[in-house]
Amino acid sequence: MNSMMSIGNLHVRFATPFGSLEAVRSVDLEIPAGASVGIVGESGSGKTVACRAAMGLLSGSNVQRDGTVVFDGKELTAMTREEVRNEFGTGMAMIFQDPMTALNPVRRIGTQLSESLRLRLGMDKKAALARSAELLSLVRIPDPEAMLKKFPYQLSGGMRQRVMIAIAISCNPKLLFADEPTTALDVTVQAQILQLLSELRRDLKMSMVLITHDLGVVANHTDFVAVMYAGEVVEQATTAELFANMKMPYTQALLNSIPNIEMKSGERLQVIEGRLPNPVDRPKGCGFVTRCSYAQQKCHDEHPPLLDAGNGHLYRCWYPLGHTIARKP
Amino acid sequence: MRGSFWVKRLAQLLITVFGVTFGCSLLVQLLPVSPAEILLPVGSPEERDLLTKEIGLDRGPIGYYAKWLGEFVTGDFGDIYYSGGTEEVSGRLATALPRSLLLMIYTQIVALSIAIPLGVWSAYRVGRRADKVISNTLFTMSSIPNFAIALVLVLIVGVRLQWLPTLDYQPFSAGPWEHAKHMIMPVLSLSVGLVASYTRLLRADMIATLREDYITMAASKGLSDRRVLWRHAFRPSSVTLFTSAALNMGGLIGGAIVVETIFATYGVGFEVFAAISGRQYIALQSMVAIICIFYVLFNLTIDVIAGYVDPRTRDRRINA
Amino acid sequence: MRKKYTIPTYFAFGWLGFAVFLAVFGSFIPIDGYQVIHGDFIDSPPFTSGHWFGVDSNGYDIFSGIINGARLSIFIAVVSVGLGGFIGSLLGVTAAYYRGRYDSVVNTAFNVVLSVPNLVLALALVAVLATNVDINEAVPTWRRLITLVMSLTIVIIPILGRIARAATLAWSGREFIVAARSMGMRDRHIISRHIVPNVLPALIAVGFLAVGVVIIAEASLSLLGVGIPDGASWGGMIARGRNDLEYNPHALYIPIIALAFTVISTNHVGDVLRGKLDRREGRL
Amino acid sequence: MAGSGVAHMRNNDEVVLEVRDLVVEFKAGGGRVVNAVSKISFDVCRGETLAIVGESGCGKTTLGKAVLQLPPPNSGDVIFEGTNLSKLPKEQLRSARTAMQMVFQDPISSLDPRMMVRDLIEEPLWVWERGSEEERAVKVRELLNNVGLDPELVLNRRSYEFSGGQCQRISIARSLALEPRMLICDEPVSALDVSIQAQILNLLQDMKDRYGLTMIFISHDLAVVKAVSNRIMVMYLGKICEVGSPDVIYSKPAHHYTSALINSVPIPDPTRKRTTVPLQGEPPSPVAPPSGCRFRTRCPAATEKCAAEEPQLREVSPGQFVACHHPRS
Repeated sequence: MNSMMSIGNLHVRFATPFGSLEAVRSVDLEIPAGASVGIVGESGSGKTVACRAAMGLLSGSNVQRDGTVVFDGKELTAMTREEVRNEFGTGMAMIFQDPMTALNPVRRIGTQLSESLRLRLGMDKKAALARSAELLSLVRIPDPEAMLKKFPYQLSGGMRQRVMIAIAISCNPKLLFADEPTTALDVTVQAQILQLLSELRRDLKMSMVLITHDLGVVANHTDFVAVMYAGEVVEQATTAELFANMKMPYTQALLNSIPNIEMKSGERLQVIEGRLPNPVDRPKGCGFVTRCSYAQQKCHDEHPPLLDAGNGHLYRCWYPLGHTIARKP
Repeated sequence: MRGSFWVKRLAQLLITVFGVTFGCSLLVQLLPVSPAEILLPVGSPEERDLLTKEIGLDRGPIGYYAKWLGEFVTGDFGDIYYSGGTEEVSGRLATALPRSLLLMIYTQIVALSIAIPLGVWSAYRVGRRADKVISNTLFTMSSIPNFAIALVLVLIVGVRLQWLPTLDYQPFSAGPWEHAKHMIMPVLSLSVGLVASYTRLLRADMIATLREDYITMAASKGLSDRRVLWRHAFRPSSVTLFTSAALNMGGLIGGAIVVETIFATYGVGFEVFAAISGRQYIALQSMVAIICIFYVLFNLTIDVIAGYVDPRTRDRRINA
Repeated sequence: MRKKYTIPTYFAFGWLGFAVFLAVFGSFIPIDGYQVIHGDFIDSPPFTSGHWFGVDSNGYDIFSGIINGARLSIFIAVVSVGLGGFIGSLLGVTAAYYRGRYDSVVNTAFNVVLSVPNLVLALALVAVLATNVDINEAVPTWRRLITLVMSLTIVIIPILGRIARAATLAWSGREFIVAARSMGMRDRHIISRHIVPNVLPALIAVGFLAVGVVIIAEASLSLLGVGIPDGASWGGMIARGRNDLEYNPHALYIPIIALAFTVISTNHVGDVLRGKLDRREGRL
Repeated sequence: MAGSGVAHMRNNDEVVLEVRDLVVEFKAGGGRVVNAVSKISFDVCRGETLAIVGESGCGKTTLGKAVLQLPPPNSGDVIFEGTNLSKLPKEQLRSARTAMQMVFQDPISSLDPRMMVRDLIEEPLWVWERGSEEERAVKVRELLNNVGLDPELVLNRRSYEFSGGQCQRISIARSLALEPRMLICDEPVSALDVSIQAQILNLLQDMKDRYGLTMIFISHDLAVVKAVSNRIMVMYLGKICEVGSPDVIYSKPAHHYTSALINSVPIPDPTRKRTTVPLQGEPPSPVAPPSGCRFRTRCPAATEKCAAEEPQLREVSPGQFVACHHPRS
């Protein structure tokens, strides 16, 4: 399989008044061409920062990025800002969690949508607007001509998310980052948007990175999954393999703690006690050690490396599930 | 539905004008002595009675106000009384108002054309040395009262260097350079503080806007920084700036009293001051009414501008 | 974790502390009164021995003038901001909490007063309030002082009142207010326990800015000749220094510097407080 | 659906809360009215947990607050333990409210940031002058222990020093201080991280058992609701769609909207892909709701009758009530 993007040993540090905060540490990720890769994690796990850093969208004097990112055969980390910018839109595109804040409130939908067509693809105004209307119907917006003249605040959440998708795919990107694209939406609308994304990906032959906290979304819409915890990838496999053969206690705890529509009513939920470790002052061993019910002394003392369970299933645990070890009482 | 907003807004503003002028007329009533006595300190009791009737002071607070209002709306702004005779307020305003308007317009143009690029740029470079230098300098400038700048300018540019005249006003018809020579120092004195406060407002709003997702979205479309700043970030950040600029216009028309006095520009502010110190309360009432009407007009302009700059406010109006 | 103050902040606090010290204890400093005429030293430049800041063309010592001016300027500013802030926030907080007709009346009143430029309002109020029954008799100094403070208080009321109203509107939308209501708390307790403590920091920050506004307004009034009689405040000194620009510029710029330092310091302190507040609220 | 009707009312001795024909409307400017809650009736029995489920904008939060008279509804009766709250004078309402308390969605906004935890929890006791100062201090410690927080560590800290989950625990402790008989939980976990949600849900269950509470649980998340409730009421655009026990509702939903909601929830199992087509469109505006059944514009089974006539709630199987002209069989 061709690689669309390959992220190697990515670190992101933020300088804060409280010290250096390492939001992403040593992330390696392969995004095969045409595939859909899910990145799962709680808030603060570094999933969004990792993706924005990979794209080169993090700027500011307090951000430090290390590692290599190769996109479509070009090494982004060795390019100037200007060169990276030329990859945006036509190469990489992004959609955001909250469609309320990700569309410019003071500009018409038509202007926002045709802007990149004109600037990136060199279309004239008329052609760009015509193409914009086509894009809007591609994302199933009824009456696209009227939509072009509207402002974002006049649309419902689902419609805004569709507009944002239309903007993201307007220059035929090869890789789409979708950062929690449905979290702000109602369940029935969420299902529509996820289905739309899957269809667009198939029709336009895009690769996609789907960032989410919802294992349910990942299960149905991705080919590969990477689970992130405290800035690290802790488990990574094909979606089928991951759900069939979980290695990482965290992944399983996450799965079990989510209320499931198929559980019996009144059934008690399994709980992950505690919280994410303080990102400024991380424990020296495994990041999950204080919350893990299988934790041993070794987990406190030594940071586990990424291990391979075969067929590309990677995990970061000294005592993976299936390993015979007494569960802590 | 939009119509109903404007009707409501207009009513609000009319209430403001009414409140200000009625408050003014109440102040006249509150004086421990009759204004007639103040205006004609050497007149006979008969002359004073006549004046009391002429002004309408014998009609009680409401009657007096009604009479004043009736005359005001027909363009009769009352008279200024001297020991030797009277002068129409409208005549004085006819000379003073254009001066004040020009002073205000020049000041705003100077202040905004410096503040906008400065604010955008320092927000873009937020936290870096250039931003810190700009912010600190402006902060200091914003704290220095305009009369202090005016006096220092007079001292250095006018008295020591003798580059510019320190007094008087020349209309544009006397030649552009003559006009400009008399305007430069008053405009500078007034605009220094405004540059500082406008830049700070714009910088703060720009910094907030630059953190928004839609700016990252614009950047992820592959647009240049310049385009992102000016096309995407500036407009949504500028509502507070323009609102504040419009609100300042009223203040600049009547409130530049000290600067107008120092440079003998004799605009509306000076006339107001002259009316107060000469105890011309009736003239004062009309002048304050004029200032207030300008304030109200600028307020309406803000609404129009805000609706253009940020379309969301139009919708809020419908739901107001 | 607390961010340390920067040098300008220490300077601002230092200057304000010094000015307040002068205002309170100035009369105990063993130097001549500000109205003593030093005939031999007329127009002496700064750093003349015995007259650090020089002497103006009337023979008044500028240093003792500055000390006396500090007392007047700071007294006027603190009293009118305190009083105006109290009345304004009382109106603003209750209006925003109870809403309805009362709120629209208060808000309209604020708008009416704000639509008149500050200085025009203060001038007009001073002129009317300081008029005597016998117009030829001079108004006593104490009455002019009270008049001045009252006028500036009225100028401050809507400025701080509006801030209090806006802050209250924002806080009363929070769910802890609904929670307090649902536990059966009385309105006056909700205001005193939940609204006021949250609104107060913002008001104090803006209050510092208002002190600057009042000091400048008082100086402007003095420049126009309607401030404290005898030109005893900083504004009065500036007004007197203006008459003799050419030969005695220090009589003008020394009081200007004192005034500017004070205003910069109050603005800076207000700004620092607001910044701290924003950071704290940013965490919420 | 969206129908009215009272067929589901139980009228037995166990009913603690009875709500009849409740209407809440807001002015929207221009003389328009938002129909947030339109003639809703329901009852809650002692010890029961009633879940109110619906998408954003369906009026569920407004309904919850209207029960507490915050603000009072435009019309309709709220009868709690035999007292009609809507008709009580202000002072009596103030004391009647203490028997019902509320837990809010945003745990941070629901705690005053200036107050220490000690004062936050003591406040309701202070308002009603319950006990001496020492007794109150003891009670505060007991409440904190009960919600799983260590009093020594939290008493003298303020809300912004805590995470969302901890704030929600504090908020729950405060709502229990007056020993209410009913707890209204408005989306208590939707602002929390996935791994924390389960902790809070379990805590609420524990508190319910310990204090013998009757609960109204408002949520948009069907999976969450299933775990905690005895009875479910599905709302759409200010009206009731369906009422019944969780097992019945999830296994054979009679209303088309309920069924669409259930089918929209992603299942975390890649081997079982959803086959059903997601519901089309988004809810119409509550300013101008559709005539007849309010769901008809998105309903796959809508007929002319649905536009003409508003369906009434009727029993389709024992204990399952639905407001639909053409229920699923």
